[in-house]
Amino acid sequence: MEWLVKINIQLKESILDPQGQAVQAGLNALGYDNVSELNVGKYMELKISDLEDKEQVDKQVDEMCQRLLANPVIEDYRYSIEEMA
Amino acid sequence: MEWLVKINIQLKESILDPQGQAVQAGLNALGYDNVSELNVGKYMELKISDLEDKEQVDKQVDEMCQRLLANPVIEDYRYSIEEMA
Amino acid sequence: MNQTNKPWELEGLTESEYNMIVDLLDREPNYTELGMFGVMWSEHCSYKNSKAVLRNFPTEGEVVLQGPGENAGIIDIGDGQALSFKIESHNHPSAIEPYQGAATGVGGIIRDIFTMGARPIALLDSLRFGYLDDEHVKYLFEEVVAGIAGYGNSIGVPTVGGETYFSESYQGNPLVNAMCVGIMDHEDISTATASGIGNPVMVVGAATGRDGIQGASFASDELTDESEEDRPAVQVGDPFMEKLLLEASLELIKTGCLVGIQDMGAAGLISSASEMASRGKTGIELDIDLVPKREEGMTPYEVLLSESQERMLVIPESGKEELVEEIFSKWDLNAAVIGQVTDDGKIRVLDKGEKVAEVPARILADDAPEYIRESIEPDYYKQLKSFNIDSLISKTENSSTGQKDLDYNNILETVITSENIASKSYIYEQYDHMVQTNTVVLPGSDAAVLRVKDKDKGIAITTDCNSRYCYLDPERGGEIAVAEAARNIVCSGGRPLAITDGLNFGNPMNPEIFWQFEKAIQGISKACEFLNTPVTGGNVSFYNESPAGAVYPTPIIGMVGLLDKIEYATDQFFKDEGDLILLLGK
Amino acid sequence: MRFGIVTFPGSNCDQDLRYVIEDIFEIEIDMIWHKEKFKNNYDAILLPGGFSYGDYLRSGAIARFSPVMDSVIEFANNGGTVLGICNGFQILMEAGLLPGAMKVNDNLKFVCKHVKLQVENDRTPFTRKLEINQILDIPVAHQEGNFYIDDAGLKELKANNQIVLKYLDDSENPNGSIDNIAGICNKKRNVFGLMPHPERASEEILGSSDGKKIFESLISYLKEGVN
Ligand SMILES: Nc1ncnc2c1ncn2[C@@H]1O[C@H](COP(=O)(O)OP(=O)(O)O)[C@@H](O)[C@H]1O
Repeated sequence: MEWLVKINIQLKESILDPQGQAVQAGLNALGYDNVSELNVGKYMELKISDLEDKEQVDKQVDEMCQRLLANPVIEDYRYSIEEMA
Repeated sequence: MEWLVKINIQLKESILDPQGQAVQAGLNALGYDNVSELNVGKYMELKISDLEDKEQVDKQVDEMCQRLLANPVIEDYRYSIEEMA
Repeated sequence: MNQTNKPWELEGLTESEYNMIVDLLDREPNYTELGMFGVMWSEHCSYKNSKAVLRNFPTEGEVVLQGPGENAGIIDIGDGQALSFKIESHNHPSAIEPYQGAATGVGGIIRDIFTMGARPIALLDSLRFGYLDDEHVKYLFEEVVAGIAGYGNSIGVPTVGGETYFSESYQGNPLVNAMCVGIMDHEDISTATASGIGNPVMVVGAATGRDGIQGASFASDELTDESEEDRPAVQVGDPFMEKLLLEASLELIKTGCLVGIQDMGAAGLISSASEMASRGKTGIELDIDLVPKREEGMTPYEVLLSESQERMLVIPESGKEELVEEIFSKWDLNAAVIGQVTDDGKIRVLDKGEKVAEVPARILADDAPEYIRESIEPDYYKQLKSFNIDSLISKTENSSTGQKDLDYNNILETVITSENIASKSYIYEQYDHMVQTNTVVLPGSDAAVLRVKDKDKGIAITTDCNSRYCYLDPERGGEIAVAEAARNIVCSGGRPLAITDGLNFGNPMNPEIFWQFEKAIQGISKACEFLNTPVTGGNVSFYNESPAGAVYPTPIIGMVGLLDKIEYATDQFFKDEGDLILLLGK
Repeated sequence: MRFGIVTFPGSNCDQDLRYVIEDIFEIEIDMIWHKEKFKNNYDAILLPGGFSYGDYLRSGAIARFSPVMDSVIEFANNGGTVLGICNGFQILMEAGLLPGAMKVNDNLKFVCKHVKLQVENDRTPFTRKLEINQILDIPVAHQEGNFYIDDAGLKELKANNQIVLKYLDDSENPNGSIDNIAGICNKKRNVFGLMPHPERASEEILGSSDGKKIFESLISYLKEGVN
């Protein structure tokens, strides 16, 4: 079976996000001053094949995030898994 | 009313994604060789205030993406809007 | 595919050029072949509008080991060492997607250097923009600088100098020119020639996608508001891939097993193959099915014209294919045999063994028509010639305010904070200008100076062009550009040796623009002969026009000089209180 | 004496580092390719600066899994001296040999310039020839050099005297690093990482030779075997 995985990686809540601040300032400067609490993170899409069980996929994705895709010292991650056609 | 907006920005289909290639190779090297079609994009979360109508928010978010948040020459974007408590 | 009874127009060719092709082939070209001609006979690849005039350049000299004609020029610098250097523009892509346009411009010029067998040791960027109070110009400026930084820093070649100039003339059409200098021992000098019948032809580096198809003919067109939809898939640079490619290529060149090597830049595979074959007076047969691809269902047209970055065409001696594969696999890079050198002078393209195109290499690479465009002295120039500067002086003498009322402190501040005079540290602090630990005079001075490790000598490099002068008087402006470069080299302790030229002009079909082009080249040639700094190679970028008009004629001079002893390196800064200040000349 | 310089695909400053160690200090070097594990008894292992794997995903994130890192980690755990410069420092953090993590510079841009550093700890193998509060002129060149560690981590660093070099003050801090931290060591002091490039400041002709003192400290430590 094939699975479509979508992962969001963000800096942890308490950590100052220089990119988020810069983008928000940019939007404010363009006149959008009702924008706040903006943060910028990474978005990844990938395909996982050859696994039958959604739980197995979950386990693998979690591992991949822990080991490589996110830096647990400063980042949090969330993901979703969908069966592909 | 306050709205939570989540935006995913990705490189357009036919455009080279060197980062995606490198990350996928990295995962493959770690033993996850059932991973393919990996691409890396941006994820943004932000809050919009002082608008009552979801349609107004949608219009503003689309404008912000077009003007600043995404580079329409090489990027596509998708977003979701939720009412906040 | 668009239906039309003028298929040549889609490939950027005129009807008369199409008829020339039919004549030369003795038949009509098919779709793929027409596409091959479209890019090979574009101005960008064939220099059809400029070749005749460029012949006026002085290209010979004691130090010249390789003049114009190869991927980059080479000069001797003693101790059995040589420098390879060249400047190139990437203007149109930078106007559309400034980060990637600038980045791939840097990538392209670096490849031109290491394909000659030289290790790149320095980059310089020469930039022109409109005024920064325009939001869009500001965006272009920030992204171009970020793109040059992103690529150059990652690949580890220091960007040690350059120029940045702001003028309304560039409002709709920024200029991004990148110069690269590399060093090698004489025995490592490579050529881009296909020779040795039966020798394998290999593609190495990145996989081929649909990037930038028809980018070469795109560059040969003016920018209009429609350009955004017209544009081909934007090329994205991968400096990491290029770093691997650089190391693998230099390693391969050192083994001596290569007969020829050429990077794939504008017009990609078809350009490299036909140029290498034409130089070797041989042919190349290749099968596009064997080219490593990253997209599915690519047509022969797409594979031949793709401008996917970070790829080289490599021709090893027969039997050395495995050596190539070994070296490239160490660096985790593709290396695939796609064909072989033949003796029939033709570029023969197969798709899974079936012939899909066949054109003599010479016709593609050398037989594009040469045009000498009409040239007319512009009215503005005639008017300027009749201008009397004394009329200005009498004005100020008669003015009621008089000179004693002027606030010189204020004037000074206005001058030194104006963008063309102000410090450019905002730019060059984004560039790693120290990597390779050779930079002895850092950006900010008249020229960059690099040491040569384990030798006494040093190298000075600069790019210069005052385009306003070139507009006011193209011949004089061309002379001054060379003279300014020479002064910058000399003030840094070096002796000027040779130049590369990046010529940026408007539409050559406009006789007044072509007049500017001719005059500028006359001026540059005159100065180069006088100063004994031959032209070893360069680049022409035409069609730098927007709906607002053409840019100032901008012939950028990239000059290289030699310091006999690195101790002679001199920067421009005042040092200690009490030091004397001398003014030389009137 | 023999040092190993580990090179990854994309490392840029390996030859610069080799030039200083081999040509200036006349110490033998092995260039260790990232795919090899090493057994030889090196006196020190050095991780140079550059853009391993193009800095894709995060600086050092992919390099940290190269086969050679198993050997580096073992070497460090056995007390061997390890020096990580810039990208090397980032790799050591990703590998868990040093605490903390790097964010993008506050100004979001790459910064290349000379900065002034202050010595905070002169009792490490890498700073033993220096003095507390001594000021060093050493250049930086990075885009992700904004050092971050949480409050608890910062307390620990201070308590254990692991902060080795700081940017002299806020105005010399080129990237926004917490507490102006430029270089730290592990608790045992055998692993040291710094963002500035001492190999770019080891010859007067390049503008400063303050960086040389860091190498001199390391070499004297290895020769004498004393902290
Ligand atoms: N785009 C750039 N990249 C690198 N260095 C630059 C750039 N623009 C300017 N510089 C450096 O800044 C200094 C001043 O530049 P500029 O004022 O444009 O030239 P000049 O002083 O020759 O008229 C020079 O040392 C030059 O090398």
